[in-house]
Amino acid sequence: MSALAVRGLRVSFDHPLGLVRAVDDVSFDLRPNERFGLVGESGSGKSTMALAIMRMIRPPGHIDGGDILLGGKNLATLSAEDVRQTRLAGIAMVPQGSMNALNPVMRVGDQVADAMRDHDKKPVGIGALMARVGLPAGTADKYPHELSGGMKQRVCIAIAMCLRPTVIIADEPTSALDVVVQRQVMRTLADVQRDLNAAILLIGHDMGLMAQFVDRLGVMYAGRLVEIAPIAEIVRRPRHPYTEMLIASLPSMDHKDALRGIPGLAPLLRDLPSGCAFHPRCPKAQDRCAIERPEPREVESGVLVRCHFA
Amino acid sequence: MSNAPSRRTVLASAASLAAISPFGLATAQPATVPREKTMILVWSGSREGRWVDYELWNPYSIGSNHQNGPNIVYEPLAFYSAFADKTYMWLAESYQFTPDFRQLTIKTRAGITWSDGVPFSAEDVAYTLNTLRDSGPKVKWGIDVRQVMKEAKATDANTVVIDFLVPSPRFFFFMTYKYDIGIYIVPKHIFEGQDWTSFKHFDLAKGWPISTGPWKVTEASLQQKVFDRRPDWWAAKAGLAPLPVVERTIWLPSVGEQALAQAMITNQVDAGFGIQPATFKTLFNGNPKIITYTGQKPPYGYVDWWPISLYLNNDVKPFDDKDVRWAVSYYIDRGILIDVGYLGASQVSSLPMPDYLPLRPYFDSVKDLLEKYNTLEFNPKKGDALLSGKGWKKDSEGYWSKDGGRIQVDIIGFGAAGPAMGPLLTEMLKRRGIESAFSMPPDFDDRFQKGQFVGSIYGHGGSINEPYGMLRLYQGQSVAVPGAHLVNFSHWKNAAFDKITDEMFAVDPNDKARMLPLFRQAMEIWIPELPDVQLVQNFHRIPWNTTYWKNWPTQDNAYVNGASWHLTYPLVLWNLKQA
Amino acid sequence: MLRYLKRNPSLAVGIGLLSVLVLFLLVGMVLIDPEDARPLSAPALRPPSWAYPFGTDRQGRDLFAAMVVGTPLTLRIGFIAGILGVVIGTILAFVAGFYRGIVDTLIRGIADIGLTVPGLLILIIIAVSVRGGLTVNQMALVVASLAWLNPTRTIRSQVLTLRERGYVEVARLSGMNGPEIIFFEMIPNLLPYLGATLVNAVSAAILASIGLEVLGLGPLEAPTLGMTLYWVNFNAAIINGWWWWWTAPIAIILIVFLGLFFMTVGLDEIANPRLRRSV
Amino acid sequence: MRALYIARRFGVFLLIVWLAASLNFFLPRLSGQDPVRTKLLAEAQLGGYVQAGIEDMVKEYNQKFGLDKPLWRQYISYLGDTARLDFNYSISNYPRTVRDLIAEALPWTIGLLGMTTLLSFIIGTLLGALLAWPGAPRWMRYVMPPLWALHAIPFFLLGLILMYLLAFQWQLLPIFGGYSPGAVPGFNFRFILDVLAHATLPALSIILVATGGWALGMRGMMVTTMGEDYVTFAEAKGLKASTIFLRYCVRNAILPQTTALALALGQILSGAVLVEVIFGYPGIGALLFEAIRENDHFLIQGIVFTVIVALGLTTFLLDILYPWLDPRISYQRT
Repeated sequence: MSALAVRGLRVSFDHPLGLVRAVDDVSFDLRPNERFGLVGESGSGKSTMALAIMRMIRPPGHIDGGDILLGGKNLATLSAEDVRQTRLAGIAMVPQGSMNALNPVMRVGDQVADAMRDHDKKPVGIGALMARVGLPAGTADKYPHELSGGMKQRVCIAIAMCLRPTVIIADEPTSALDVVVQRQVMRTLADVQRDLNAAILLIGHDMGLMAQFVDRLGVMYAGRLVEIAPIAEIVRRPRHPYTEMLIASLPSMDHKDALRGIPGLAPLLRDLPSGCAFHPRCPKAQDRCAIERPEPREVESGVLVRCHFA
Repeated sequence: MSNAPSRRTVLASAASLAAISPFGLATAQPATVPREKTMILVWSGSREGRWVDYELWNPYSIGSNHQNGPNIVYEPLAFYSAFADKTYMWLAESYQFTPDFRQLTIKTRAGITWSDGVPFSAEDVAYTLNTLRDSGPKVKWGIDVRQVMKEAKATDANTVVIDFLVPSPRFFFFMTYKYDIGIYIVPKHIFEGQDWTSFKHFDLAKGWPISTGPWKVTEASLQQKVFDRRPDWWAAKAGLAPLPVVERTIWLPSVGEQALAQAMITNQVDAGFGIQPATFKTLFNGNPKIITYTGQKPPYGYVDWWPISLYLNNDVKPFDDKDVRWAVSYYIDRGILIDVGYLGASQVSSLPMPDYLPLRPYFDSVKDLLEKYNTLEFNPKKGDALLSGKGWKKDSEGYWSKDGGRIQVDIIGFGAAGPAMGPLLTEMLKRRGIESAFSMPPDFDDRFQKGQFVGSIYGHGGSINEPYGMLRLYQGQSVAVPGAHLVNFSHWKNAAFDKITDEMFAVDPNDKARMLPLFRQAMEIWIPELPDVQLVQNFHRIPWNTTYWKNWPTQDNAYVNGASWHLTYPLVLWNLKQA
Repeated sequence: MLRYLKRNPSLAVGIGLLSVLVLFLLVGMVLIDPEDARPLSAPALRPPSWAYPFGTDRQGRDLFAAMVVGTPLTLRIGFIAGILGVVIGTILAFVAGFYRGIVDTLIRGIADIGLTVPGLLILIIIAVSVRGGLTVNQMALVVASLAWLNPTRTIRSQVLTLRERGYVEVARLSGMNGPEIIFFEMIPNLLPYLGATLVNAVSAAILASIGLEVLGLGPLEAPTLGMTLYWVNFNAAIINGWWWWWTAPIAIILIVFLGLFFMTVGLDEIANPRLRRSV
Repeated sequence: MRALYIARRFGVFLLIVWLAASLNFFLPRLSGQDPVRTKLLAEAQLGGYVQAGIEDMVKEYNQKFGLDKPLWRQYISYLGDTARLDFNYSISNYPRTVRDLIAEALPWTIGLLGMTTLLSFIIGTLLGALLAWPGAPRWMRYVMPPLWALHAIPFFLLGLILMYLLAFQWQLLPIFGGYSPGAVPGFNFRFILDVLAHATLPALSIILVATGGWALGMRGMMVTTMGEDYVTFAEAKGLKASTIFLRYCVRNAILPQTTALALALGQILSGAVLVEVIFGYPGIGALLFEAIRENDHFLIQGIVFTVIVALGLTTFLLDILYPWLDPRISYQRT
């Protein structure tokens, strides 16, 4: 059984010029203990999907359909209060490293404590928790602005693990951190995951980081999941032309803007090309691609691709 | 931060609104007096909404104003009612001038005591006058006394002999209480040794301020002054006046006409201050028991001694030209001023003195002059002719001009008369070709006195029962009064007129045979010159409530004028009867 | 434009209200004789009728004419003072915020201290030193003399945040000089904010002028809205039941302030789009 | 560090007080209006009679008040007196002292304006916070537009309208004054009720007008705050709505409001003029208005000094308290 199963998820936003579909018919499974990566250009819908899984899409956005199954519960249809209880306890999130995810006017320890308290847990063991993610003693009494970026991110990890969830969504947890700190934070995350026996959904656009960290990888393009495969398989043999181009640009992967290497512009979500959304940029595109939308196919065991020619 | 008491009060009131209590709490709570024995009045004293001077009962300090209560605390040598043309000898029993008016002997009444039990005597009178002379400009009335008085001596307990520097036939009348003028006799045993400029004479525990009169101050705070009747008042015992029926009178500071109207309609207040004519209809509708001097009919009041003029600064060209002044006068339709400015509730005034009974003979003596030079005439043609005659021509925009300059009358005003008439005057002048604007500068008094104005709406505090006071207002120079101060707001100068006025200074005002010709001579100069433009009488339009009190001084029963702020108000207080 | 207004109802309401007012003034100017706004041009104290749609006041002004003549005067005071205030404030704010250092300290200090002095004191001192009656333009200058303090402060802080933005740094590195950066980079970015500040300043200036006038310190003969209220108050019109005398000026003042207010709210939304999200 | 910070802040406070006090020394003297003459003539105006020797009296009292001395000497003695918190006599109320007059007026102003400012701050901030909150009750949407409309109205106009309706038409409340004619001040229920009744009309018009402003400001800050990452993360933490609302949104959005409140409280004294004059309320604003009209130098100086100190003190307190409210502001940095 999967730790998390997403089935046919659709998220769209109301816009004065029409409906914008940010996540379109996305399905995938997260196995227990697994590290699953999700890559895509910015605007490809990966962060929206993370929010959708947490049921945190705010108006004017909304989930249009699909199921989010977590340990027998469907988050897509659960009552608001039940969803709240499930957050952190069942599925936790490590926010983007570039975000100021911590309330600047509260001591960080309090920000762990209130999470526990609101889940009817006594706020104990915070010091141990901090130590567990490699923070020095006394950190809990500090304010966010007194911590470095890496330390703040560790605090976020500590918060994410404090209720021992089965799934952790990490949305670009190391963006805005320098490379050395990045490594350390990722190591901490890996340790925590092992510790908790949790599954991790790692979202990002840094293929290099993904290659080192995840077991399986999903590739998103224009709100759709275009390929899912074990990481070794993808690196060795990408099936989707888009994935292929991503891998091809790997030599410059240490660069933040690695994905800029792909010719053409990412499409506007509110004005998607017909058929396969990638066809205007695709070197292999044919007439069919502009008309017919490819459905996901399992071309090999464990490898799903959305392409007519894979 | 600023100082100890304020910090304390700040903290107190920050705690709750209810803590607003630092007012008059130190004083004992006055005993209750039923409403029907209490007379409550509102007076628009020096500050809106507050008795800033509540602890100042020394009437000579320049911060003191007799209008705010001292007028019923200190008794005079005599009262004078202009309406009844009657003098009431009071602390003084009689007085006698020497024929040359260089000495005055006053007999004071025996058997009068101050409220602290010390007998009143001639010493108090002499002390008051001598201290005034010595203090001079430091205190009120000091210069008036210093200019003419050499020495006051108490020759025995009931006799004061006053020696003058110059003949002073009006000195006793000057000391007599009427309107706002009179000498307050203060207790020597309290005031002696005190600095009159800052001594307050206030300490309720000691019974201060002490008084010979029927009123004792029992409470004084920012919000109210409470006076209680003293049953052992000497004048009641002596049969000079009845013991007042009013047992308590509460004086409240005004917070505006609208509040007064509301309070009178709801019977919270028995007497008001002078208000605008327009408000009376609302008052009568709201409370039919409210009356005025003229009942419920216009002008809702009586003529004050303060006729209002349009002053033209004679130092400013072209107003040094009497023809220009007359032209301005001819351009003013006084009917409109009364109908629109006062809603019909006023009267014109042909000379700068009120048409009081004792003054009528003087008016009569210049009747022909006023017919020839009608100071009230509205006649634009005559005005045009005068200006044309002096070479003024109307320019393309219809304004009178000469050598490229127009006639410009910028008028300043204040109080009630300014706004009531100012805009109308400028409008009338503009329509006749004279540039004009109206303003009410905050520093009106300063400008007016320094002569920094062109036109000004102001009154004349001059004559009541004989014309010298009025003439004095126009004197440009005086030899008769040593170191005389000059009022001369219009800056008009005429040596012959000055001489006549000086001559009149030494004449006994009761000597009509000499007074009338002198007045006639002065007016023969003054009227054709017209130093300022005559407009209207000043009215005191005071609402009185007959719900609790009657026998107010109305026109059928005009025992005195009814202003609570005048020195004669004690007469009203002992005449009031329960309704 | 119309489409945009649909999304920004506050701006639409604001513009709508002010348009109604302008329309009233334009129609009024056709219908009235401006002379009727002067005293003695009509019988005094008439309630509204066909001849005098807003009634007349105690001095015989036709209140309809007085409103048509007086409203633009009040607006003129507000606009002159408001514009002067914002222009001076903007210049000082940019000089202070951009060059920093001693200039900034000086300007900021002056503005801070200026704000501690009771405005009324300064306004009265100026009013006192103007000999003769105050004219409407002088009144505007009196109000303007204090109207620059607040804009200076608020715009300065905006300039300071703007300074830290990347594009200003880029512009500086690309060799633009100070005034160029201010004119080509900063002012365009601040325009919506300056717009909102201006509208705010205008309504503050109108408020200040009406306040002074109600206290009797305005141009006594001009039929401005504030002076009309002064006469209302002076004549105790409220308790005397002359309701028409004060309803018209109060209604117009309400329209002016509400219109300006909704315009600032609308402009704020342009300047700060996040606000648009709720309500 | 903290002590040094406080000392520096206090130094700035003193500097501002000195500069502003100097400004207020020279400003009233610029107009050239002679307060002594004004005072004496105002009396003549009331009494109708110009006393003999007014000019002599003017000279006498100008000498007494030191107004005949050269300006710089007046300034020096002014600074000395002010440092000792001695504000001299009030010229137009001689022999009353400026200090007494201020002490009498202050409680009224602080009572009325302090309470209404705090009340409207609390109500407005609460309304504004709720209004930005998606989970707020629906009726809120109907409360706000009228409040905003009221916010745009000059409060003295609202005062006039309320006065007409509540006091004149329906006679529910007294029009003017601090308490009823003849009421004896005292610490008793009837008197307190009377004071409250008299304060209701001005208070109501201030609260009705000011609340909208606070609500508007708070709503803006809430919207900005709710877009912050830490609020999103707080939601992801599965916090209760109430926790997010209070500890993450209101707690942060209220910071700029607090600054504004401190400034508003500091400006109460100078802002009181119009309210108090219109409603005949015996506070410091009415006192200042009279002082300015009569150009009573000493009284103006005393009141303005009090105002400046109040303002400076609130700013100073704010500077001291702010790091505590917002830990990002450290004592060292500013």
